[in-house]
Amino acid sequence: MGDLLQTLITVISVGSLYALIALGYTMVYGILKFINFAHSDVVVIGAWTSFTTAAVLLPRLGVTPTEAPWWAAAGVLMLAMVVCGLVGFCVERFAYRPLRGAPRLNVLITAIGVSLFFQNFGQLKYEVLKPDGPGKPAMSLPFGAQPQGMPRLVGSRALNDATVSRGTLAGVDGAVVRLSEGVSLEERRQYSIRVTPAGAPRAIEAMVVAPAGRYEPGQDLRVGFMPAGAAPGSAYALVRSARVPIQLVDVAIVATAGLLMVLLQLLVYRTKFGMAMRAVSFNTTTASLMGVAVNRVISLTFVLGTSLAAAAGFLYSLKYVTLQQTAHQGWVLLGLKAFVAAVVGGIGNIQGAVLGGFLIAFVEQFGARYISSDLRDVYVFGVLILVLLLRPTGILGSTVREKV
Amino acid sequence: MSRPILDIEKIAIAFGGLKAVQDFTLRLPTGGLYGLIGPNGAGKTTVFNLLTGVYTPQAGTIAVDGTRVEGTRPHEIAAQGLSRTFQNIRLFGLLSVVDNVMLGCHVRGRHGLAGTILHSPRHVAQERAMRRRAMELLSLFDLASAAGEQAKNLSYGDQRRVEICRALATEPKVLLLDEPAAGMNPQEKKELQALIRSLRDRFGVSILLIEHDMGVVMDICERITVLDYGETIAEGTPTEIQRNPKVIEAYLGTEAA
Amino acid sequence: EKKEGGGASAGGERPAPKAAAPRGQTPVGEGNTYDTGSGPIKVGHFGSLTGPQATFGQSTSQGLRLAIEEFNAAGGLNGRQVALVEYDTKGDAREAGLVVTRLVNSDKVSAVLGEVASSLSLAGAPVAQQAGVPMVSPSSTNPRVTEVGDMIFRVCFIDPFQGQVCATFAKERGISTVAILYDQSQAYSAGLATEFERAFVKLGGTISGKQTYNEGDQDFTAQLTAIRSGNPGMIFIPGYYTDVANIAIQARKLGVTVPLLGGDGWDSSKLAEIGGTAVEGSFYSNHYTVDDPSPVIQDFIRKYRAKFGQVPDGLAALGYDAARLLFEAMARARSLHGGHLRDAIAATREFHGVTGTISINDKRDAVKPAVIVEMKGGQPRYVATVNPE
Amino acid sequence: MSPVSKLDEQAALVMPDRGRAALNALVTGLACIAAALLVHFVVGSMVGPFVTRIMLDAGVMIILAVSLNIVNGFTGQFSIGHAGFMAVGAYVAAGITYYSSLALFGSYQAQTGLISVGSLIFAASALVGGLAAAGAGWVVGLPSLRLRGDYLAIVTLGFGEIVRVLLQQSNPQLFSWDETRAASLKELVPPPLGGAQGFQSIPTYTSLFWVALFVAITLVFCFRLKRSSEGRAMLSIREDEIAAQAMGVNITNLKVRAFMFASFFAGVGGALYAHQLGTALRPTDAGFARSFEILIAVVLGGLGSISGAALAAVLLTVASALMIELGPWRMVLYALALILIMIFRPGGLFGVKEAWEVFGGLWRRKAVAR
Amino acid sequence: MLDVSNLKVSYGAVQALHGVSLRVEKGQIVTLIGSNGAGKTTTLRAISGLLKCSADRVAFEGRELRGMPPHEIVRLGVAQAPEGRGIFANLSVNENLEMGAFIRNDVDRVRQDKKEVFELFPRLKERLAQNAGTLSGGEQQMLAIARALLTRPRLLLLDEPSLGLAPQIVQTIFKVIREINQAGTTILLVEQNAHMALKVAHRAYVLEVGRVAMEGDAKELAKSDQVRKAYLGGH
Ligand SMILES: Nc1ncnc2c1ncn2[C@@H]1O[C@H](COP(=O)(O)OP(=O)(O)OP(=O)(O)O)[C@@H](O)[C@H]1O
Ligand SMILES: Nc1ncnc2c1ncn2[C@@H]1O[C@H](COP(=O)(O)OP(=O)(O)OP(=O)(O)O)[C@@H](O)[C@H]1O
Ligand SMILES: [Mg+2]
Ligand SMILES: [Mg+2]
Repeated sequence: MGDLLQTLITVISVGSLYALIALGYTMVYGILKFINFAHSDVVVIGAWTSFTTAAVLLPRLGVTPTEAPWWAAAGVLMLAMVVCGLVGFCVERFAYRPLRGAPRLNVLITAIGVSLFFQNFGQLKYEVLKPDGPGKPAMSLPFGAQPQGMPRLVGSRALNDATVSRGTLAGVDGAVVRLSEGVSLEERRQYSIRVTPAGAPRAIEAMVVAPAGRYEPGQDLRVGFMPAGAAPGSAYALVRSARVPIQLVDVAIVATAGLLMVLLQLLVYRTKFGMAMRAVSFNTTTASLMGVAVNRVISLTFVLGTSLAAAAGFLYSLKYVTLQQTAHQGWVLLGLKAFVAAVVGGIGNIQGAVLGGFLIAFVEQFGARYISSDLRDVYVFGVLILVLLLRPTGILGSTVREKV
Repeated sequence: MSRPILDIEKIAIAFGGLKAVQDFTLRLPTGGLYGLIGPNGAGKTTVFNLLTGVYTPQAGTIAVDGTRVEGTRPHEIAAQGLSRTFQNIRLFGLLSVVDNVMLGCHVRGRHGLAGTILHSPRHVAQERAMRRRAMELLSLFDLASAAGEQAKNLSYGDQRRVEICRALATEPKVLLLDEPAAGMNPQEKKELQALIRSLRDRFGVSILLIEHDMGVVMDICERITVLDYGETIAEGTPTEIQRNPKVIEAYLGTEAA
Repeated sequence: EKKEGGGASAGGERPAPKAAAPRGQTPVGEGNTYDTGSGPIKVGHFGSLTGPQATFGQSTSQGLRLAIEEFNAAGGLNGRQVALVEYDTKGDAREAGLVVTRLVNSDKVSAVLGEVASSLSLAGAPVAQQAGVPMVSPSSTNPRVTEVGDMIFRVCFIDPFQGQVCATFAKERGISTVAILYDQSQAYSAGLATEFERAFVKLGGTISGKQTYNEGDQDFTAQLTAIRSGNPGMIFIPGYYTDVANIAIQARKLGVTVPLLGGDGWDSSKLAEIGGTAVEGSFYSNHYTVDDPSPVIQDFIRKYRAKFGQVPDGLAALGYDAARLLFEAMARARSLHGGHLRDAIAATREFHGVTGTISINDKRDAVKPAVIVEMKGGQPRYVATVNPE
Repeated sequence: MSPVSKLDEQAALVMPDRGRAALNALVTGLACIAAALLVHFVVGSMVGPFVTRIMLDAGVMIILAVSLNIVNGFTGQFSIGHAGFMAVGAYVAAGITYYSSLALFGSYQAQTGLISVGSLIFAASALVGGLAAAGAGWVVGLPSLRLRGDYLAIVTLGFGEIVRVLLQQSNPQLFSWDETRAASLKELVPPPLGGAQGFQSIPTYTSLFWVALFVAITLVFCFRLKRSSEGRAMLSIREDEIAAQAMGVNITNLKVRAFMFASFFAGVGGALYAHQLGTALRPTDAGFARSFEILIAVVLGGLGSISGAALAAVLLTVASALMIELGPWRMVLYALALILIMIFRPGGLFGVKEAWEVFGGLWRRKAVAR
Repeated sequence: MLDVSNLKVSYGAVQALHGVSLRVEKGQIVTLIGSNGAGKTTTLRAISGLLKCSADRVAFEGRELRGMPPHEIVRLGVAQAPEGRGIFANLSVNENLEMGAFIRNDVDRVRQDKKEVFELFPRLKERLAQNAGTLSGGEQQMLAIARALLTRPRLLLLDEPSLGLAPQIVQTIFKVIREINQAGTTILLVEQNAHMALKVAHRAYVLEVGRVAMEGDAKELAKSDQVRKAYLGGH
């Protein structure tokens, strides 16, 4: 039961990410009828922009990333969205627009070209910021071939953790602490201790590695490590993690993604711009005869799609912390699965993309958990093929037959 | 009278709630040249689509020269001897004109992979025969000089004629023409009329024709069926049709010639 | 020389320069590289400088560049400088075959260094072998690599050894059940997982569950929840540090507190940087430890940091060692002929590298100890040394 | 009666001499072999191993690109999973030669001599690999009956990825005949093709002769197909499916056939690749990165143009081999070049035409005049 | 109102128009006739800004249209019902009509105009929720004209509005053309059906292979032998 819930939580959070990325594929496909294979690379740019902002820019502004207030995170997200929007605009303007009206396969190849360009351009080295003194590595900007760890802008704690005891440290000896209160540690539960060293703005968390059992006051308790600054007298809280933890990051992801999706939905179905977008997607020439500024609509669609991708990149890096280099298989697979989601939902259809995102996440996670993790990608592509065979244009795709 | 070459008995189809064609019945005798008219959206093209297997009739039967074809696939129907042109020209635009017509011959050929790749005698002979026949047909339509041209580069009127050529290349028993005169000016229409008439004599095909130009229809058709809202509202000779008040009301209008 | 097969291959019937039977012995002096005795000595490197595995190739490249720089600064080989000819494989086996062909046949390098990934080394090795040019792989741990022929060497230990080391360590810690989580798309990971399992079962341990992931997977919740229900005493994760850091974080979030155990793929300063407290208390086997006071190691770390602004990872260290071992052999070799150089490399004993003291055995593999380190306070700390039997 | 004689009557009139036609078939076959021998011995002796290697790569690429052209160029379907078929052929063929070499010769070393038992096994295994791939092509071709355009493309892409994952699941390779004989069923099913570790030590039989021979066969096949009634029917599907059907073209049958032809040659290409010196097969060979490479060659050559696809395959192989020296910049430049070519030469090298149709309409005039 | 002078258009190497000049006065119906491929459609597309062209002048109410993107030309009051109808196949009939009113913000007037359009084409009202792509050819033609009307243009460009329509509808359409003209919309009409076109039009231009061959009062032209022979079927 716990496992089931856990897997469901993952499905929802991963599904939101897939959905966000799938939206970009779907919008571009809807309007220009081609698969924008470079879309996943925009996700990468979004993630790396977020990283650069958070790890390089914030400290220079005097904000410690791990203690950043929520608006700093929002700022990072905004910046990433703006940068990627710009990238999307340029790509459309300089790579795709000259090909308007060319055979679709050509545009597809161009998209592959753009994708290869981003992947490989990102691997060239830019040592823009020199090492900050010995021991500090040079920052590679904007990407780099070396993986990086994303600063944790959102605390890595679960909402449903329970504080089981509070007090002051009676003693610290390396990675062994003495608590002022007695505690019982249950089997197979994770405990961590949050210590606030005097003068520190925020608690530091360390994992308890002591075996389960009853610990009397004054008895030694082993923890993973105790950072400098923790001294006898520091306040602590002993936290027991939930069996099915609901991570703050996941909540942030679902909330942000949900908000963006609702906004997009409103934009497309409730505004004139949305109407223009749909008209352009059906017939560009006629749309222009109706007074629609076609190029502007297409540009804006790209900008929208890429900024959603940026948001996905940002959220993704918050969740998974590791930022792989630009050509890494992880990004490619992420893009591919999101793309599959868009197709399964019915490419060109906005609700379809969201539905597909969750469906793919569901199949992937439950398959990996309850069947076997070996064939994880097979489930995804298997579902793709199955859905297409049953409904050749995806679940919500419109099935218009050509009139003869 | 002998058995009709095309025997359509009460076919029907509905799209969702829309009854596009209902109880459509028509018997086309061998060598006949019949017309099908009716207001826009009456279901004329849909009848052609039902006959050629693009849509499957939800009721009724279709027999070509005694063989039932309803429910079979389009290429099988073509092989049975039913061929058509399209309301919006559907040529193979990037292929040459002669290739377009040779493609019509395809259905009458026999093809084996080994023969094709190894250039077996039968294959070589067949290829030559197809080319020769295609060129003969094109010459008949004064199109021989355009044989090497890509089909999409031809003018509209020429494209229409290539379409007819291609349909004839399948050696059809029945030829279905969907608005062949659309987009032509009166002069061109006159030429087309003569051409259609000659088809029957030269190729022995029977023809069913959809056309909005009453000049053309009344002039060349022996009998005419009128559709409105998917239903047959009249059937008869051109003169009868022209006088039929129902037809005048639904279709011809008062000013019709 | 025994004929064990022949040369109907790339060149077809045209007699290849030296169509040696890969497993046979290439006679001394019959390599196709001729020592001109002057001008720079060309050494080739093929590695994935771009593509999915760019991280590895670039680290290796930096390591061996440092070695070359040092060697040249110290006067080179009797005054002759070493020139590096480096080609990118994009992490693609076909490309690897092509660039090695180019290195040994067109560029006429004296020796080839590379690849990190065993499958790419396996693509390049037959080409080098056929051309009679020695090849030293810095970090391909698949036993098959050096079996390609007598020209192929390596400076790292092999999977069975490392698997054995990890299994023994786990057993000695009193762990009886271990779960394995490995990257099924990586030869390295899959190989090590197999060897560990074999060794651990042989020692009487049980494997409570075997889960896999693919290169590029970022979400391991499903596998970890499955592992959690098996209740193992340790989790063996023979993967690369980027994945491991993620796995550790997710494991901790799921309340999996048992120590994690891994191999040399973990070795990078990024492990602690990314993994943070989640990797605390985990163990891995490695070629060396950063906290080893040995001057060779500390010297290397200092110079590497000064040059590249990074803490060297295991691949950089192996690249460095591979190049240095090669130069040391060059100095001993009668000439730079493929055969002579091969003999010199094969005769390497007790070479003091950053990654341990290396001797080349008759299978052309490096015999060297492994160390076990523990992550403590964000640093790998020395725990034990395991010597090959 | 009728002024236009029907097809059958005409066919009877122009039936060529049987003997001459048989001779034609024989001459074609011999010409292929002669060309291959020429390339092998004459060209092969003039160039070094590096150039030889490029020629082999280019040859394999020609086979892949020209065969993909049958699906994407002729029938206008949209396959981007060609590498999946290639991998099927490669693994099947490699599995056969490798294990049969272990069984027959006790070693995986290739036998010497242009014609030996080993090389005959190799030729046979290449064909079997091709057939296996064709079988896969049949399976993948079936959805093409229901799916249009991009959706089909996505299914083929999914197919490639599935092949990749399944290959990863294969058992570890066995390295001697004794080991193989002693292997338990669990070690043999799924087949011992190396899994993620890759399939190595494949006997190196691929030589200029075999590559040139198969290139010749592929080209002859494709040209004759394109110039035949069947080929025209395929082209008509590309142009307009509905009209094609109405003209009596069995489009379902032809689409599936196109897939099978294409994947057969892809499988053969894979077999040639597998038996090259310095090949270690990996599951990623089935992935879409490789599929895209082939697709790029086809589009660059001009969809439907056989000579275009072949020329583009050669150009791409040579260019990428020459660009090795540029290091990491190479892929950046390649990407830029790709974008620019698509913008400034959208029809590819020759558009839908063949090289000679572009360079002077001589041939075409002759064809029409007949 | 519309003043085109020396308009030249090329498709790649093929020159379709070799210097066409024409004028449309406010309140008039001007028709452009000519055989297939004469360049009628090309002329309209060039005016609407859909094609790159060179010309001495393409002016609407004194404003130069060349170089202006199509959507701005529409906003000036030049609407076109294009050849091939250009309906949005996946939108419903109603949504197609809405698109016609895209540039308008006067919601109430739009509603009123829609009603009027339905009076002209009752068939459209019956098919309101149907996917426009499944309409019959004639229905699509009606939709295209209706949609163009909803732009409330001052100059309406119609490209073969009677193509493929039943005789009765053809009559209706020409009646409608006259009506909207009388209501104040200037019309440039391209037609194959020269009989009808010349009947409703004030002025006419005859296009032959990209050049204006004849021009003048519509009624007069209809009487000329040349036109009768070439375009009216030589009655
Ligand atoms: N696939 C379809 N789905 C839904 N409705 C359809 C479909 N095909 C045709 N219809 C409807 O069926 C009716 C008949 O269409 P059809 O094309 O047969 O008319 P038609 O008589 O050929 O008219 P026209 O003379 O204008 O070409 C129309 O109302 C059309 O909207
Ligand atoms: N997209 C195009 N590419 C190349 N040539 C074209 C294109 N469109 C039209 N043409 C050519 O330009 C010329 C004028 O075409 P246009 O469509 O303007 O004729 P039209 O007078 O409207 O004829 P119709 O009555 O058949 O509609 C023709 O010769 C035609 O072949
Ligand atoms: Mg119709
Ligand atoms: Mg026109």
